Amino acid sequence: MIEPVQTGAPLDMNAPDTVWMLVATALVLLMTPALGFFYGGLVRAKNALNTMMMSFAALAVAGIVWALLGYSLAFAEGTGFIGGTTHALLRGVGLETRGTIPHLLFMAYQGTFAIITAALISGAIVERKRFGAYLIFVALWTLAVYAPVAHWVWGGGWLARLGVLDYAGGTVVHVNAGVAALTAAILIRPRKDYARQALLPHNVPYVLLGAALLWFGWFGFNGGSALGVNRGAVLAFVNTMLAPAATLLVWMLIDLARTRRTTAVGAATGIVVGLVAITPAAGFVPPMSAMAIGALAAFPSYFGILWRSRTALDDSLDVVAAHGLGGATGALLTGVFATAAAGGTDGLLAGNPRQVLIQALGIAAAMVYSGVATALLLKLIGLAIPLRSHGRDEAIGMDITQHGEEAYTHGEGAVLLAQSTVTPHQETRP
Amino acid sequence: MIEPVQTGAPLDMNAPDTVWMLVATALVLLMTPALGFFYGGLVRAKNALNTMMMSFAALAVAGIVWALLGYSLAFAEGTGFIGGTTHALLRGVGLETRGTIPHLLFMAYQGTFAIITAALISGAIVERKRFGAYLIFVALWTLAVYAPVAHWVWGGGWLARLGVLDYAGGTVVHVNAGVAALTAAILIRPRKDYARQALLPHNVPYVLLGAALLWFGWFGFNGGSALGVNRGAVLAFVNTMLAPAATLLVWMLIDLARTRRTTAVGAATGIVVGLVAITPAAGFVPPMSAMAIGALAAFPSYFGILWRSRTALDDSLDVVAAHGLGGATGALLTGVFATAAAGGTDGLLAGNPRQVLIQALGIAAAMVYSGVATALLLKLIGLAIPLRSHGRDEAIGMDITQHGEEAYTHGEGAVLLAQSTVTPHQETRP
Amino acid sequence: MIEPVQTGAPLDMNAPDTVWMLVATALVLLMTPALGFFYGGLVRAKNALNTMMMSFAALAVAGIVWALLGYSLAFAEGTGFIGGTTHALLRGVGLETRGTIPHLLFMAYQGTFAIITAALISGAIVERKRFGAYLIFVALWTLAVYAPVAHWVWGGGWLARLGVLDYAGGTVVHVNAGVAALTAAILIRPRKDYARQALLPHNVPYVLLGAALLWFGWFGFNGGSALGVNRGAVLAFVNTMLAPAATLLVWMLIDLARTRRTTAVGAATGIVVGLVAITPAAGFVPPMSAMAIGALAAFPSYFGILWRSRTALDDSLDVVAAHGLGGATGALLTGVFATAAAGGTDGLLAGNPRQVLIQALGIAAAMVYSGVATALLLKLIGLAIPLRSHGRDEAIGMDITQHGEEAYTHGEGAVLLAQSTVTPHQETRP
Amino acid sequence: MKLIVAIVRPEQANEVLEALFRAEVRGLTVSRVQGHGGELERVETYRGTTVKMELQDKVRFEIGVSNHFVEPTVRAIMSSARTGEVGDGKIFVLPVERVHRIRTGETDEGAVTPLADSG
Amino acid sequence: MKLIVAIVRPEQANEVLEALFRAEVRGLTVSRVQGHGGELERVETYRGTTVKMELQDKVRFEIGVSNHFVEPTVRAIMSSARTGEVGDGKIFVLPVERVHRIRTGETDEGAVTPLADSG
Amino acid sequence: MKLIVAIVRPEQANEVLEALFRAEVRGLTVSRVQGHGGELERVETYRGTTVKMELQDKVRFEIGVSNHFVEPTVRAIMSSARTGEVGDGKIFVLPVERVHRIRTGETDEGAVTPLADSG
Ligand SMILES: Nc1ncnc2c1ncn2[C@@H]1O[C@H](COP(=O)(O)OP(=O)(O)O)[C@@H](O)[C@H]1O
Ligand SMILES: Nc1ncnc2c1ncn2[C@@H]1O[C@H](COP(=O)(O)OP(=O)(O)O)[C@@H](O)[C@H]1O
Ligand SMILES: Nc1ncnc2c1ncn2[C@@H]1O[C@H](COP(=O)(O)OP(=O)(O)O)[C@@H](O)[C@H]1O
Repeated sequence: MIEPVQTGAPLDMNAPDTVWMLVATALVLLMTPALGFFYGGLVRAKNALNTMMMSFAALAVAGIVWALLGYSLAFAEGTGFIGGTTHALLRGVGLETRGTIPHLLFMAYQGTFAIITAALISGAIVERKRFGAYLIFVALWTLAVYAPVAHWVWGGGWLARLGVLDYAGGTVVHVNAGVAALTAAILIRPRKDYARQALLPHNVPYVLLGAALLWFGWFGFNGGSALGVNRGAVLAFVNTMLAPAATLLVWMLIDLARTRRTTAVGAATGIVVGLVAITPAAGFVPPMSAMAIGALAAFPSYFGILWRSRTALDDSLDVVAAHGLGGATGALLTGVFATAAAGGTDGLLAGNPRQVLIQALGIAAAMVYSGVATALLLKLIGLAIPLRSHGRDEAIGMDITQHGEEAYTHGEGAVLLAQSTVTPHQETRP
Repeated sequence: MIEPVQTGAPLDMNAPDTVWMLVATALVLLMTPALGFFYGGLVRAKNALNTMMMSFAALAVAGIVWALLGYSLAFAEGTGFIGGTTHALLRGVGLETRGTIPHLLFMAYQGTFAIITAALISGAIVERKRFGAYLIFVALWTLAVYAPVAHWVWGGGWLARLGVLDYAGGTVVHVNAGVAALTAAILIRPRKDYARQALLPHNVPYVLLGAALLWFGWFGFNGGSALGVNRGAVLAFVNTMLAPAATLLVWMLIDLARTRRTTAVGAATGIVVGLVAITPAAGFVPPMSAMAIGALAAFPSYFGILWRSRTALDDSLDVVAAHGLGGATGALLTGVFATAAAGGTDGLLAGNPRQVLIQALGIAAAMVYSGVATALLLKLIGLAIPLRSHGRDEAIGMDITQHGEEAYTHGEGAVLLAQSTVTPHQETRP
Repeated sequence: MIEPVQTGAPLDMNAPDTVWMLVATALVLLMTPALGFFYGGLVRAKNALNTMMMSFAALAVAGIVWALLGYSLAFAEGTGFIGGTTHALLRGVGLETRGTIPHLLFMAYQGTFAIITAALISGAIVERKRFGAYLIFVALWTLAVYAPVAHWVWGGGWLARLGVLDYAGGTVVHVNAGVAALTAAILIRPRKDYARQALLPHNVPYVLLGAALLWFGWFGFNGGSALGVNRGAVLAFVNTMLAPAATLLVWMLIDLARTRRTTAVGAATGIVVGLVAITPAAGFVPPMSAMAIGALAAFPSYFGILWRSRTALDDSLDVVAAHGLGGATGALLTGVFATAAAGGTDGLLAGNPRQVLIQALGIAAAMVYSGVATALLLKLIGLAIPLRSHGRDEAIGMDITQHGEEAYTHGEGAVLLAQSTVTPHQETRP
Repeated sequence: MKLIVAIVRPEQANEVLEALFRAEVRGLTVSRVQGHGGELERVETYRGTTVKMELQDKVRFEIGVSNHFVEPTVRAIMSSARTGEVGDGKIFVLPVERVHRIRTGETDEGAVTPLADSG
Repeated sequence: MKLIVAIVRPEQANEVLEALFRAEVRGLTVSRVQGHGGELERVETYRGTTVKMELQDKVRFEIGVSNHFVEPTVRAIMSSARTGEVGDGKIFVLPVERVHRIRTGETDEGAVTPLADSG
Repeated sequence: MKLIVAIVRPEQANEVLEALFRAEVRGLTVSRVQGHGGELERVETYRGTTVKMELQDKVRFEIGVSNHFVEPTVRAIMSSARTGEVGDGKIFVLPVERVHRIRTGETDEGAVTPLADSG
């Protein structure tokens, strides 16, 4: 533990920046299990584990794929479209600094983004997607879709050069995941019971727990995107507190106006939408604008969800409305509210309407690429193995059929198997 | 993400202090959802969401109200009684420093205190208070009660000048919320079933989860009250680890002595009481004294709860005994154990008995003001709209009647409505 | 709150190091409740609270015992075998620095390790151990087993001098707890129903929640073991992200290969095993080696669990296989993969096979001492009071018999007692 | 021998229990069920999904009694479970052919009479 | 008076409910149960423990009806609960001696006939 | 045709299940219930609230059998559910008028006899 070798080692890194990025990385990593609870509470009990496992598995699959190759594709020198393979297998990614923090930490921090982006998509295809196909999808999608889009905006790619503003991933993460979710929901088709039966959340407290931990982790997501403890970090952090508060307030008011009741599932959704919307703008707008963005962003997502659930599109947990629409709204409003003084480029309100167009271009580019590439990937995987379960298995539930487990068991009727070699209790004198 | 504008910006703020305060702010923000779980587990299943929503809604209502006006009333230049409106709408609250950290971050950190203080009160009125009336109450109470009391002690107001010691809010947060809870419990009257039926916790693991996350967050609450990473922060932090450990130990021992069994609800309560009690003293007393304070504080709250539940006072989740009594005990013991060496003023044991009187005065002032002002606010709101539900609704449960949701649903007997425009499954070929 | 005394106080401590260690300490503290959920979800509902309470109580018992004496026995000047009593009752443990951080913080950080190590053992004896006997055991074990072993490796004791590498506690924490668990499981004997009935997890989402929070906290456990923000901290941190990801991936693949299904309980277990295995190596190996260690460590623990459950050894929650085997595997692989360049001593692959032997010696020493001392302690306590419950109580469940509570109650059939002095509702006009 | 099955409101369950104890009914089994009757349906909303909840929480009592105990048992339930509002529930009296007490092997009357000593 | 007890698949429960409403059955009680029949057993694994799950989730309907309502009720359940695969469940028709409506004290036929006004 | 309703201890439920399978009973339905009998009451404490818990967890079996199967079924339950301590539970045998197998429409005996092929 007390290791003179290390403590004595030359500290080229900036120490406070590094502390903050360590904390931010841990916070963002926590967001993926948090998402598992957010999503897991929204499905039926018989699919709770499967839904949570989609997030937990992303930690393994996207995490490893990122370290081995994805990071390099996103952040190594390359073309305007994709990075190179210089950093594959973490070559050249060590404790020397990138910016003011160790390169390795930068890689890890970016990895947590790749993980959660892949996990976000799962909300569109829960309660029916086969788990094996999902794992393969996550691996390929991280490399073929996430890494390039991240490169475009944050790796010095063509959107960065165009001047697209995306502080912490409105476009790279949320629009990208939202469009992939839309594509997957269409290709994988609705659940057998969709629009015939009421498919209700089995545990709303889990949804609230997930939302709370997402908010907590999001301080690292937005605040850490400053890559150090600087003015941008503080601004992004505080905006990440204020914007979702505003969205939550407006969401509750719309709920009240429409049904005379505020819902808890709505509150959890409102928090997430607010977090999504402020993500692209976090370090570019002053706090009062952040509240405005939060408040405005409630509307498209709220009514998007209402509208979607009347269509045949079984985007089961409304990834499109919450992340796709929320991210796009945030990205556009970044072009409206950003100011050079706050740390961005001047936007519409500061007299630069062009920025809104640039933002729209960024969104459109991510949409087209993510939609097409996701569809191709799914078709490809679908050639090799079936993407979704049989109707029969869907009725039984994915936990039993995909994982051989139940989230909540009692033990009645469970008979031990293959335990013939076990000596029962009375003989076990040590 | 990689923003030369920011990273290159002049860093007038102290970087390590700022990192610590970013972390502390995120930690304190997490406490409010944690409180939602602590409280939510203690109520019946039919009121679980409503109880959690009281905490989650405070994040929106108190959070926004604080940014718009409350912060200014508490911390802008003003009189000894209340601050001014200089900082209303966050005017003049930017990235320039206040102390050693950005002013904006200071505002946010203080905001998390305002939020949880309001949420604490909800424990006294669960399972019956109408949600709309609660939202209005939170908004007004934050402005009219929390902000002035915070100003008295931390904003340079009259109690600060008198020399009242309140490191992280024993008086401002806990006594204040405890007395408001008492007032609200009396005015809103007991639940219909109170003292007739056993009203039992529906999910004790949630109570433990809430207590654990509260403890975790409280490191930011007390440790962050040093407003930087300094000797006070470290001392407060370590005391926040030791004092609740001592309270928990003593609480389990009293439990054992009284009923021969240690209870889990008791353990969770003991942790919170210990955290409350060390709050005013955290950065003013040495660690051995912190353990003593923790140990001593178990007694009034333990027996306070026992006594309360034999009265007609339906302070449903014992906010008065845990926070009111716990906070007052801690505030008085601060006057006993504080030492100038540790960072405070010398207290009784260091030869300055006067400090105990000053502490008592602080407590009394907060009690009187909070009691009277809370009563007035509730009467006022009561004139406009009813404060509590009908007995009928209470029997059905607040989740269904106030939110139109249930915490745990199965789906049997749930028939889809207003879905006539939906195309069912078989037609949905993409 | 705004305390000139403190903020002005001389800052001999290194500020960024101190911030990181504050954060790390809070993170490690959170791991013990997280363990409570991990374990609590794995038992039957009738034992959920008892199992969680075993973790929560360790926060009180081990925490207080550590501050009063254990810290001194582990870290004060002493012999090669045990430290002295110089720091008993925290004498001389103040805000002056130890290394670059305040001594008090170092004590607190180490305390969080003592707490969780004791709590880990509980997994072997759940659903039958009497709670009073458990509390006494935790107190004695922390002093008589944990403190000396910690001293050997981290307190400058004989294993440290031999050159044993244990970055964050593979041997001190995990092998130690694993062997103690083995001993306790043998002496306390299997559950009455063990190997006759299927004893299934009652709430797998809690298991996942626990695993997620353990992972989150483990960043402090491993990253904080650098005792400051330095190259070791960053390396340990990133390895703590990559290694468990690799273990999780391999675990899912073994699951798939064996049963054609990935299990959620398995995923949670795999995460923990990966965290355990990287613990001794965290700051000593490069990231690609960390992934290798994570991947390799899946095998012994996976098949260890399979094998154990066919024996008469009722190590109920597989502490031996997950922590004992996982820790030993990690400690040995540290001897294989460590490099001086990364911060350790060169290991086998860097041409120093001797290090593997040194590691094995460290493991063996901890095993022998922990096994013998734990057995003696249990025998001793067993002389005074019974260690386990009657079969009858076991059937009813430990929550009711040991704590007089149930985790999940409805209220039907619960009749209020001893409430004769309560005035019922209609009379309660305030 | 009869088996009395009663469906009542959860809020009244404890009162029914006490009324039964007062009526000297000592053995009974209770379960949580959901019922549909004349009660107003509830509307709930989960995001875009609005549902009509056809079922209300109820508690089901199942009580084996000897013939002369039927009347007092039914009366105890009727009086303690009634609120007068729609949804109070139903009582069914079913014929029983045989009853066994598992512990002792006693049958019929003996099986449902509380054993003074052991109880 | 009869008491109809039907065990059906949870996936079919809502269809059964709707079929009963269409058949003018207005009062019924539902509970979640687990059943064993001819269905294939499931194997589940929890760490080293592999178990055969003998019980499947089912939903139990309990419906008190007057005699001439037995046929339509049984028919409604039969048609809505059937999938044709093993595990569809059973219907039991039990004799009932008396029925009481708790709210009004009505007995027998009156107790199970919906009250037009109050319902 | 009879319907056998048995209330047993949860700890014995799996043994009862196995005993029934050994006795060739193949169809049954199980639910989690709570019961009150002669058992000692438990006292629980939640903060200041001390309560007497009148109900113990039990498991309820519901088994439709043809007449000649009643005896073996009752015997299987009696022997596997008995511990000899208060609280072992009760068995009720109820007359059944009709049984239907939903899948095939078979009635009575046919409905409760396992179908060799499909099972
Ligand atoms: N025919 C029936 N069979 C079984 N249960 C019934 C029947 N009618 C009513 N119930 C049960 O009784 C409850 C109350 O019935 P309802 O008709 O609403 O009350 P009321 O008798 O006051 O009109 C229902 O929710 C249901 O559980
Ligand atoms: N004899 C019986 N007594 C009580 N319940 C039964 C009986 N037979 C079947 N059931 C219930 O019906 C369900 C389906 O029965 P099963 O025999 O699998 O279906 P099928 O009638 O299609 O052959 C079982 O899970 C169980 O709940
Ligand atoms: N008359 C009854 N009607 C319905 N259930 C009963 C009756 N008597 C007992 N039970 C059920 O049987 C369980 C055990 O009964 P109890 O009288 O304690 O046992 P014992 O038969 O050993 O004296 C009770 O908890 C209850 O669920």
